[in-house]
Amino acid sequence: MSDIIVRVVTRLMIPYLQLYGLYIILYGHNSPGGGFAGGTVIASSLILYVLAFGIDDEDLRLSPSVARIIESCGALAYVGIGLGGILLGANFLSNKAAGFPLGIPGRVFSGGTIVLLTVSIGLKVASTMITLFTNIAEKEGEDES
Amino acid sequence: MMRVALEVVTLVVIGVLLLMVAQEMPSFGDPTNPVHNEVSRYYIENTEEEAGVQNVVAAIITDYRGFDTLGELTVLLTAIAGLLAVLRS
Amino acid sequence: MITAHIMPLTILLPLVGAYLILLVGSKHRSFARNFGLLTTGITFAMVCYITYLVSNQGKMAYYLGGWAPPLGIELRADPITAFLLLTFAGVSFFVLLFAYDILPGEINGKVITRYYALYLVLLGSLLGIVLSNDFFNIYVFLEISSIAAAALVAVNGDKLAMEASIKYLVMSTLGSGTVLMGIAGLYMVTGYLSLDFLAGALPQAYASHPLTVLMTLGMLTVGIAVKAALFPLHVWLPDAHGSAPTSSSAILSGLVVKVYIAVLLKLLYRVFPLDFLAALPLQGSLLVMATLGIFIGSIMAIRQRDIKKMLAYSTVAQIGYVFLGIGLFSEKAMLGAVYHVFSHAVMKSMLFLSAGLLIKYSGKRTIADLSGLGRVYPIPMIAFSVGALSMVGVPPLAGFMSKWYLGLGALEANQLLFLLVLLLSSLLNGFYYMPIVIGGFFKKETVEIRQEKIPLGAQISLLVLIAATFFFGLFSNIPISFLTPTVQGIFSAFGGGI
Amino acid sequence: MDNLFYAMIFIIFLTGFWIMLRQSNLIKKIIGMNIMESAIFLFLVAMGYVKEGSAPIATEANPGLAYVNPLPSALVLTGIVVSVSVTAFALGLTVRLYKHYGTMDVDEITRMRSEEL
Amino acid sequence: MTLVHFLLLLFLVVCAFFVGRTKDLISATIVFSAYSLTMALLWQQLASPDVAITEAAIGAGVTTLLLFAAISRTRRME
Repeated sequence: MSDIIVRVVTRLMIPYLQLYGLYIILYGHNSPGGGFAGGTVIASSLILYVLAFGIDDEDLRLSPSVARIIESCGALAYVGIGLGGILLGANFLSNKAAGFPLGIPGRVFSGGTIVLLTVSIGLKVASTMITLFTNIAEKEGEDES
Repeated sequence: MMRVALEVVTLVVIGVLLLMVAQEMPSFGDPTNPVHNEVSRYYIENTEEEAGVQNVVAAIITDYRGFDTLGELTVLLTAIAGLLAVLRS
Repeated sequence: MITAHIMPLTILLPLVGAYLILLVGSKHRSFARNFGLLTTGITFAMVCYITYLVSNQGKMAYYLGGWAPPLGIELRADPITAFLLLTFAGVSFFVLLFAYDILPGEINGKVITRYYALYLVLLGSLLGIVLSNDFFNIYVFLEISSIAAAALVAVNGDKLAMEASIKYLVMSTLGSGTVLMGIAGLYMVTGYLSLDFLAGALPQAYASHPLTVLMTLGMLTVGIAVKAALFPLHVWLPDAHGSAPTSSSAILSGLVVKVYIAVLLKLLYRVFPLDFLAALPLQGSLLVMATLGIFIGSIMAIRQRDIKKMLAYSTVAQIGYVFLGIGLFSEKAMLGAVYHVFSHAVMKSMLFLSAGLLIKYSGKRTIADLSGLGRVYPIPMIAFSVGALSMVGVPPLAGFMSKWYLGLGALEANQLLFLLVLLLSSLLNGFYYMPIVIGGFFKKETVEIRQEKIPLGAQISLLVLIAATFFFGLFSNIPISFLTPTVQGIFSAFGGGI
Repeated sequence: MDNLFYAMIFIIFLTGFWIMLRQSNLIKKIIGMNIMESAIFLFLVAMGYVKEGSAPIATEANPGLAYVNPLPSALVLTGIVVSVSVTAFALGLTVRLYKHYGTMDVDEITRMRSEEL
Repeated sequence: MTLVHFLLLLFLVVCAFFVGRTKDLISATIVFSAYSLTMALLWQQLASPDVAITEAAIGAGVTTLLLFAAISRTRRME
């Protein structure tokens, strides 16, 4: 794991991977992609980083408490946006019926709640995948989160 | 040995039955299949107007059938909670 | 506002509770305990309100996202659904009340918050399965319930429990894979996922693709039978339910197995027309498997020396009764099956909870070592005895009423053989339950018994469950008259049954 | 002849099913589970296909050609995430079991357990 | 059904069989990864790019990583 080539290439690749992941999330409603694929790409860039720079190094990892907060908040944000539909007088998870502005199809911020929901899915999936990987891969899980 | 033979026979029987069923299924790629009914046409025709996005699949997972996606996020959370509970216990 | 949106909010409440418990983190154990109990309590109250609304309105429907059925997902409540919801929310509330002080002694303190989160997710998924009227949505909730249930078995950290858990997970994934294949097949020939639309499009689909429809029916039935532990496919159940922590065993045996039966009920009585089912060998095979399950489950239970294993095998037998009621295809038998889902949920959770207490105080899991505990700990032993008598089918208890209706159903369907099955199996039940009850009160102690005070929450929940067993045995006419119109509706729609 | 597609999907499905049921190694079982589930997903996507159809995205439209059915794709997206969650949880259990028993073979674990009792 | 479909499906069947036969878990995982990528290609051919991207990221990426992680903590041979 101390191969210099691996480290340099990883350092070069990670920004592009993350940019690509963000693109997949933000353009998921207008082109192929979406929260799941984009979140996973971002997660795999971070997993790559951890793999290249030492899996047992605690400082490199996404801290468990941060991961926990992102995971729960992603799901809570999804429910919250859904409840927004109820507060605006329509049904749970309503979009147009609740009066969210749809915008022009093809733009990044179009589709009312769709883009917000996709972002919350992407965040949650990214942190979940990282947590799953680090917990299965690490030697001993003793840290209390 | 008997057991292996029995398994192979069972698998082959199920396989042959499934192949017979496959022969009878609506033919592959035919636009007149029952799957391509008014529901899928509705999604394709009205997504841009009703959900304001161009990708119909994205509109289905987050708008028309958003509740499934909530279930899916819950599955991920359950997997994490279960995994940590198992690994930390 | 609450009234209009009560159904999605009821499913969401436990899920959001679980998210919040996970957000707060595993350091705040007392928060998780109190908040979890509070959430299930409110869920129970909301379910009571749904039942009240259903008893006034007859039926409720809710379109998620405002999209009507063929496009979106629909939630639906009718009297049978409401009755099942009441069972699930009520029993899980009292199990959690029981666990309030017991659980911290049973599992590692580090995982308590996660245990509560998993428990709430499981409850939410059970409510979701019962309420949902969309087949794929049911599948998603099925998967949530199987992961959460497997995690609740393994949470102990005990290696036996972990082995049972992975077996359970593998079997239940096989089951849900088969179910998904069935759902895909149904979608292929009809083009719908909503149950009502499926039912409407099915006759035409059967005319053009009969083999495909038969294959999907077979796959769905087999998949659900694996998950519900119908007789030859029950191998995973005794280990999983026998080695889990007390409150997990209670909810798994009492509720989780039943929810798959709820799916089967939806499938058989809402999607596939009865006259179509009657023409297939499905009825015969369901009845044969149910009967075999009743007898073999009971015989295996007699042979067990470990009390939790014995209760787990008894569940296999009791699932047989429910499948018997479903397979008889008659009005009274159906009532009996639904009523047995309820009464078995109450009885079996009571048995598991009291057995858990007795094991905790005697320190032994074998049946012979429970002798004399009733004199030291009357409440758990009385709860165990009431549950056991109700299982055997002694008259004023809830278990008797469900067997009574099953028997009436057998008469109605002219299947007198099954009356004999019911009588014989009650005798068998007596064989393995009665020695424990008699020994518990009248024999001398064989082990040293710890003198401890039973926590208040555990006492209350056992007393409530005892009271429920008596109440629903004596006043069974209340739920029966609530359920009858719906059941009659199902059968009259197809020319008065078979 | 076109339905050979479905027939081959069923073969993959049965192979996955067989691996999951018969292989005693837990990792193998888990891979088998993934194979089985992705065969089901392929079945779903295949039934929504239209010959020479284009993807259900407005910008990819081919004039004069039909779109494929978008609903199975949406269901499959959900299904894939569900199956990765089950995989992760099962792998966690496997790792713990290996720590306790020193093996990932279910038959061997059952044998060791019955010897202990 | 075109020739491309047929060849990809055939490859999938071969991969699935190989996973069942091999004793080496690492090679089983690699074959599974190839299986997932082929699946992604096939989904692209069936005009479902969303599913293809997700399968490539999740099925071939994360699932394989998880399997490798689990094998690295246990052992390689069956």
